[in-house]
Amino acid sequence: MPQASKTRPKESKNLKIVKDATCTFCGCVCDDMELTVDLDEHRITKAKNACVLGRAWFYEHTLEDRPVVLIDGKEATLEEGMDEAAQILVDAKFPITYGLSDCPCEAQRVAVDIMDTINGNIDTTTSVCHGPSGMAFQGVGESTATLGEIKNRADLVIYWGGNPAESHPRHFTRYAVTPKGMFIPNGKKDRTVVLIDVRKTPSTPVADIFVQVKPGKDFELLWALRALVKGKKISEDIEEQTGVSREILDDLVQRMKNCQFGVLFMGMGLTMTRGRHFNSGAVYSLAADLNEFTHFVAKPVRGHGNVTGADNVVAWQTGYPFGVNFNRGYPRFNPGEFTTSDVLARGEADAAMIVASDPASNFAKKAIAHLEKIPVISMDVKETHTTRLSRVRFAVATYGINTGGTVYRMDDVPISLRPAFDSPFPTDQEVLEGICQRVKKLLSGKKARVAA
Amino acid sequence: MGLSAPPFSLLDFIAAKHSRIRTVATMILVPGRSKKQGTSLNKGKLKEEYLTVTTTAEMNERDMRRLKLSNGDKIRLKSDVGQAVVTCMGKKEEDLPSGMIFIPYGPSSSQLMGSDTAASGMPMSKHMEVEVTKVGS
Amino acid sequence: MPSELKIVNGRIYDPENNIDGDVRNLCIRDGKIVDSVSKTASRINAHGMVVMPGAIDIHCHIAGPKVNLARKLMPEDHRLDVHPKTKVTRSGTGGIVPSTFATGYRYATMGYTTAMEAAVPPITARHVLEELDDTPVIDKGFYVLLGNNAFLYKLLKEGRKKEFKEAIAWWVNSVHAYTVKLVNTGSDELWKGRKNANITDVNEQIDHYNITPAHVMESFIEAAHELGLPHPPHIHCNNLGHSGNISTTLDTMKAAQGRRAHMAHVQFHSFGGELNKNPVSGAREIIEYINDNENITADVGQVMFGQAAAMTADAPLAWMLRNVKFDKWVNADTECESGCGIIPFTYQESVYTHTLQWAMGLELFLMSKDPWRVLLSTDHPNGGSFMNYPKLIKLLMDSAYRKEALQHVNQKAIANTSLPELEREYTLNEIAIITRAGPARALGLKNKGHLGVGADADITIYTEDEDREQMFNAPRYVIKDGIPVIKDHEFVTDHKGKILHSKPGYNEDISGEIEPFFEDYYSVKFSNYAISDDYLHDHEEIPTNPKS
Amino acid sequence: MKINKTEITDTFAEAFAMWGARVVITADSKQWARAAAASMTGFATSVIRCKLEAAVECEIPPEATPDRRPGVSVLLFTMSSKAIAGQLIDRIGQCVMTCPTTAAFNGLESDKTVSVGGKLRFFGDGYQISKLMNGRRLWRIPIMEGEFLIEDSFGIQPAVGGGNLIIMGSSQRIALRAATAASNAMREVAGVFLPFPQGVVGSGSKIGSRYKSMIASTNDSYCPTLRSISDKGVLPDNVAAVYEVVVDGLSEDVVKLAMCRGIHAAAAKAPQIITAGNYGGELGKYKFHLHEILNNT
Amino acid sequence: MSTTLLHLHTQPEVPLEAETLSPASIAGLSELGIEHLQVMHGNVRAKMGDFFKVTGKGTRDIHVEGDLSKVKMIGAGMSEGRVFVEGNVGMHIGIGMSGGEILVKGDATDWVGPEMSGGRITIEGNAGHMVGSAFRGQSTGITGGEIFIHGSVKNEVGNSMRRGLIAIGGDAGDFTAVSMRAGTVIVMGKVGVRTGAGMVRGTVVCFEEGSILPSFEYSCRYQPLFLRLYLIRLQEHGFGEKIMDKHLNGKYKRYSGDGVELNRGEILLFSGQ
Repeated sequence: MPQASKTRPKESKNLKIVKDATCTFCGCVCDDMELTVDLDEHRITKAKNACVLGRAWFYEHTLEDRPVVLIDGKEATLEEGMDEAAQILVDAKFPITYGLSDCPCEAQRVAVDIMDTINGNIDTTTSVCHGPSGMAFQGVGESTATLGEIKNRADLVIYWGGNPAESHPRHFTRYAVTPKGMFIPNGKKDRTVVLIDVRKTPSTPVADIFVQVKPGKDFELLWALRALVKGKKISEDIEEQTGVSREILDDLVQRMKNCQFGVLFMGMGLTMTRGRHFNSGAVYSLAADLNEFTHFVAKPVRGHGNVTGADNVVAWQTGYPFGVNFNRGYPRFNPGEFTTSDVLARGEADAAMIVASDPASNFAKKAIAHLEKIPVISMDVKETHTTRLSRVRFAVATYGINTGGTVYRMDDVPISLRPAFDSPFPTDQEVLEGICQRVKKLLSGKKARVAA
Repeated sequence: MGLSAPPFSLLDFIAAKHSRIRTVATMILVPGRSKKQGTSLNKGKLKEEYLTVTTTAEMNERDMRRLKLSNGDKIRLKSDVGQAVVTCMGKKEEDLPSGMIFIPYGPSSSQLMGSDTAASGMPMSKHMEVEVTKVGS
Repeated sequence: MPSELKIVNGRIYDPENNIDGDVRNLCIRDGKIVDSVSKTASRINAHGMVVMPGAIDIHCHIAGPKVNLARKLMPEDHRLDVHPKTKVTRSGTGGIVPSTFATGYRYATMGYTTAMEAAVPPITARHVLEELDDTPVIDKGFYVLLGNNAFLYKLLKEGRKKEFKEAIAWWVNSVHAYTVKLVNTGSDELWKGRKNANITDVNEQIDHYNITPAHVMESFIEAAHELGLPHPPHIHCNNLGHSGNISTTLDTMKAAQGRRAHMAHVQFHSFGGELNKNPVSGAREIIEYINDNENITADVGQVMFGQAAAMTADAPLAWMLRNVKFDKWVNADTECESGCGIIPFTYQESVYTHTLQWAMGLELFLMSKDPWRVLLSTDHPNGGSFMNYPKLIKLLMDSAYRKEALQHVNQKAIANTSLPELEREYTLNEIAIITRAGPARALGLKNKGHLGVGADADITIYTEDEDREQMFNAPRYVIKDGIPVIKDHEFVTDHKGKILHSKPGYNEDISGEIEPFFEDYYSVKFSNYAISDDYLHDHEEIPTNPKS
Repeated sequence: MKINKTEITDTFAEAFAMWGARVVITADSKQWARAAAASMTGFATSVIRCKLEAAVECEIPPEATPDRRPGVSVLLFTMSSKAIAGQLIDRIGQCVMTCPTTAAFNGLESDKTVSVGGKLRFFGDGYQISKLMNGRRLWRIPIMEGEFLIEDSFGIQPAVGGGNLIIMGSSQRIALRAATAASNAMREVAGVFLPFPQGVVGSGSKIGSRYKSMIASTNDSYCPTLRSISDKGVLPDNVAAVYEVVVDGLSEDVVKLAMCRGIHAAAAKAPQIITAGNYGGELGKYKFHLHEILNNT
Repeated sequence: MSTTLLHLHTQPEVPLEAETLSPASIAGLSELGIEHLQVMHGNVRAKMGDFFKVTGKGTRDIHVEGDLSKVKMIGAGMSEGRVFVEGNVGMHIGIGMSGGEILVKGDATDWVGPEMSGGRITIEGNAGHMVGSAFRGQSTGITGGEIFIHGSVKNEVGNSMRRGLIAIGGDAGDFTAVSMRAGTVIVMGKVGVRTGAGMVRGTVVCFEEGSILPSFEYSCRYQPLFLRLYLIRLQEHGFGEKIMDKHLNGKYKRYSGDGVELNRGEILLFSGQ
């Protein structure tokens, strides 16, 4: 990363090496980083083993000169910020919390507690990432595996609708394509890699077989594969429909049925396009069908560092993975009804607490317009469009760089973080705990919100 | 062994439906991640690099010729719900199918995205139909 | 200031101390049972009430990755059984796999104060500890799945018994487990490596390792004995659910060679008959072996009619069930360590096998000669929810109720059991044994399961009721660590239980052996694998009793 | 009592309790609906030998049928509620399903129903499809011409069988003319049918026989040729031929109405006597007194 | 016949969950009693009277007026009676309904009639996604009843439905009758893509040509007699303008599927006389 190295200062003497640190930029959550930390400059100067994205993550998260708290744009103390935030949440009739994918589980647990206490609504970035895969999972289940199992055993690796070379660069090299494993002694030579996408991407060269599907026809292609795997007929115009010839499909089916251990990785090319959860469901179903012939698993390639942790925390505390509403004093789940994009676009929420995410730049216009109308509390390590429109904004320390805690890799494997250097900013967890205590105090005794 | 689907042209298909072609065309916008988007994001979403990355759209060179566009030209993308002006960059024909535009996720792609999630929580973030107009060089 | 409490005039059932319904007082100070308390101690008048130690679930699945997958899998089930918050407790959802908070509270509302999560792949143990920290009121621990561990298999293949033992101890320490768990030993390699195959015999060779499940199980039993783990290897036998699996179960118990071993959910392993034909009950053969062999403890894994969920590290079993009922199915392979399968399931009175299993469980209970060693469980949620325990207790205590229940089930199945002839009724003392004193003894929990001086003040007080289901469904008081958590059937305070774990001693050198294996075959760094003590929060180390 | 010149005997028709069902047959054209109905009601004159009495009740215009196609309503009666299902299954299966373009619908609302489509569906060999519309379950059975549609359940209700008129004339021609007139009038009444060919019986029977194997035999009392031989001879001298018009109906009232209309229609053709058959009131549940009918209907 | 009139006088600020706005809850109550019925305004317990002016005591029939697009669960669990709404309605109208009738003279949004087992819901305007559909995770959607939408709907109409009739006068979105177990969905306008995906049994009828998944197989072009019965019934329920003689007498292309499932379902595409 030449740009970053240009801005890197001359090495000072007060250096620290952190071994086996974890990168939380993407869902790969690689835990083999060797960080060189300049303790005087409060920055990471070297991140051995990191990919291009990881290096940017480590190098760019320095200590910025920002106020810890701004209320209505004016600097305030942490206590004032937490007081104000608690008051906003308690005053609201339909308060929401959103984000949470870039903070550790310890913070996520407090966020759910707050929403349980105030009978609010909690949702994570899962809903606009692999939420549809979560819904598909609820419909058909999933055959899955930890990434180490894929490294050790997978001789057929299929990526569908994803571009790991640019979104998860080490997915190929650390987990699924090139590494040698217990039963894959020669690494990539022992695997067949298939890439299915609407366009050629920087990931394409890694594939032994590239299948280009017409945009928006993934479901049809998956469905045709399912039918063929089950020995059923498919319509003759399949190539016209999907852009993929019958010969390619037959070849793929044979490879899938005959492999020793197959894996289907799915990207957001499936979850974010027409069909959404049904696309994911088709992948899960295809993998399940294939288990009649061999061992086959399917996995979403999840995005943010701890979005999987968010799913897990929200699920164990409420029973549901995302989009959970506590208005009635117990959790309820209904994507589309309680998911953030929807409650904002419909103008339902009357206060929002945004933790470690940026809906004001990622959401649809209508949703952003409503966010601009209501009191927003935000916590982020950097300035974003969301922090800019917030009434109360907290500048927080960066997880994995300044703070510890637990994160879950995309395959649900939990990992503890090793912070590199201290930050003067509070952690998400500390801010959330402060707000939680205040909210509980405001709602103690007779004012306690109970079930209705 | 490298099997590959034959090239096909969305644009040709769409062109048959829309008579006014040349400088205006309806195309499929596919926002996604890119390395540059990922690295610039770490610098800050309000920083110039991120803004540049997320307002640069890739287009098949053949489509660009047809629309009389050259690298660096500004185009307006217009969807049912909004519009955004971005810079266009050419891609080899074999790398990006005709009729498709790729843009890294960011505020521009969000502007074009509808809010309907079809009861899933997920807005249609990829695969949006947009109208492309040249606005300047 | 010490917190003191005195429970007066209750009828006490404390089998460990040979107290069988005597009216006595109990004194509590700072969470422990003591001889006496000061006059200022607060009092509970338990006149006419039944006082027992808090109950202990020796085998359930309540926390961790597979449980959470099952939670995520069944929103439709949660929807029908919400768990509203109160002024002092958190909300959640129930159903067959409740959320963590609901799990803790619901155990407490049935008088349970301790529960052991029975199957945890070590790589996900951190997750389990996080969930257990969010599981209120009860004390809890977990058994770590090592019976299909690739590294341990490698050591056994190489005949390195000493290192094998050290490595087990390293693992138990590294993840803060209570004891080791073996599930369908040897099956993982066939499941993952041989296109979903399964081990069929304890003497079959396991691919790549030249060892057999019998050898693996023997080695674990021996190692655990030498390490002096408070609870012996907790074994889920091979061939679960297959007709004729009693021979496998008997072979497994014999492999213990007189050493302590715990047979999990033994009902599922008591199938007579021939493979691939309808099973018949083999409960008598199994229970007679257990009756005669004091080294064996078992929990029954009773099947209760209604909603259940197969949730198991036995992936081939879940696959078999999936092919019976094509519904949602989860499989989850854990690198080098375990497999997992999940299927929502319903036990129906009308179905032959379901009734047979229900009856087999009851046969095991009713033909057991030593309640200390045949313990109550439903293998929650595999045989049904733990919420069924009061009903199960009524089935054991009330033969008229049992006879009535027999009318509504599959009669062909009943004909293949001896249940109609069994007239036995459990006494309150025996119930106290199979739900309290017995599990405590089997687990090596010296401070639990009884009410003697020094015991943990985990106490339940029931209003006596002829209808035992009603009685055990809603204790009047539940006292955890000396604190009344439930008073007059309602929560009056929230409470965090603690983690119970053991720390067998071992030679640190073993990590030098394990580390290279990790670098080659795991996807996480060795140094990031062991779990720091931060995850233990409130905890208690249960001492080991090493033999060497 | 006399109407015109015809003597109406003061006697009663003795009728029996039966169970009835109504099948609405529709088809692409009237002709095919009629063909199915004719086939289905063939050999259905008397329970004595046919186990079933059935006939077309009426034709239904397209606007009044469930599928807006031409239809025919058929009534079918048996002696027991158990017997009716089998008859419906056999006759719809053999006579309606086999007939091009037809469908069979239940025409009786009743709490008591029998499964008909629910049994015939097995003809579909596993390919049959069930549809439930507004509480009615229909079966679609794939057949060579397309699909045969039949309702799952048919309502059945208690009914009346064996209402009759006996018409005596001074000549066979006069008697038949009167009987035919009666038959035509009676068939206009909804809810009744006349099970015999065109509704007129030329060979009425009595119960029993001198032969053990026969449960019924010729009604010798009314046979003109036996006037002198039979000791029971009841025929007046001026009677040369006798016809019976048998009527079955879904209720006593409709049978009465039909008989009333029949008497008047027959009387208009001036036969000698109109009377009715009975067994002394010992056997049947219902008694239809001719005078009472004429006075009260 | 007397009715109870509820007139919306105050627009809720956040979603109002009003499962008590149902004959099941108001029957036999006085005006005051009805006004005191609990509703949930976001996370705040409120009273019916805070939002509605009530006229008349509780009867089997309810007449509601106002823009109720933020009011959820109207007619919840009703087994008899009638709810007549003059205006738009919010989510989950008729949830868990087993009998009676709901008539909405406006638009509805997502989840019309979830967990329905009987009765009839008629929406004169448009509706949103998930009309007559299962909630996520449920393998069975509605088990009976009729849902008539005179306007258009969006995705997943009749998802996993087990029984019942859903008729759409206008267009339907994607995944119409997805995972259908049985029952009938009739769309008189256009349908989106992937109709009947994963259907086990059941019937989807489309008046306009639509795309067919590769796992469905064409079987014939014929006149399905049973369909006439459905169309006649729908003509009698206000779909007279949409259902013409050609639809009654014309031919339909039959596709059987879904091949990846039991293959006992069908899609019937109208294909002219």
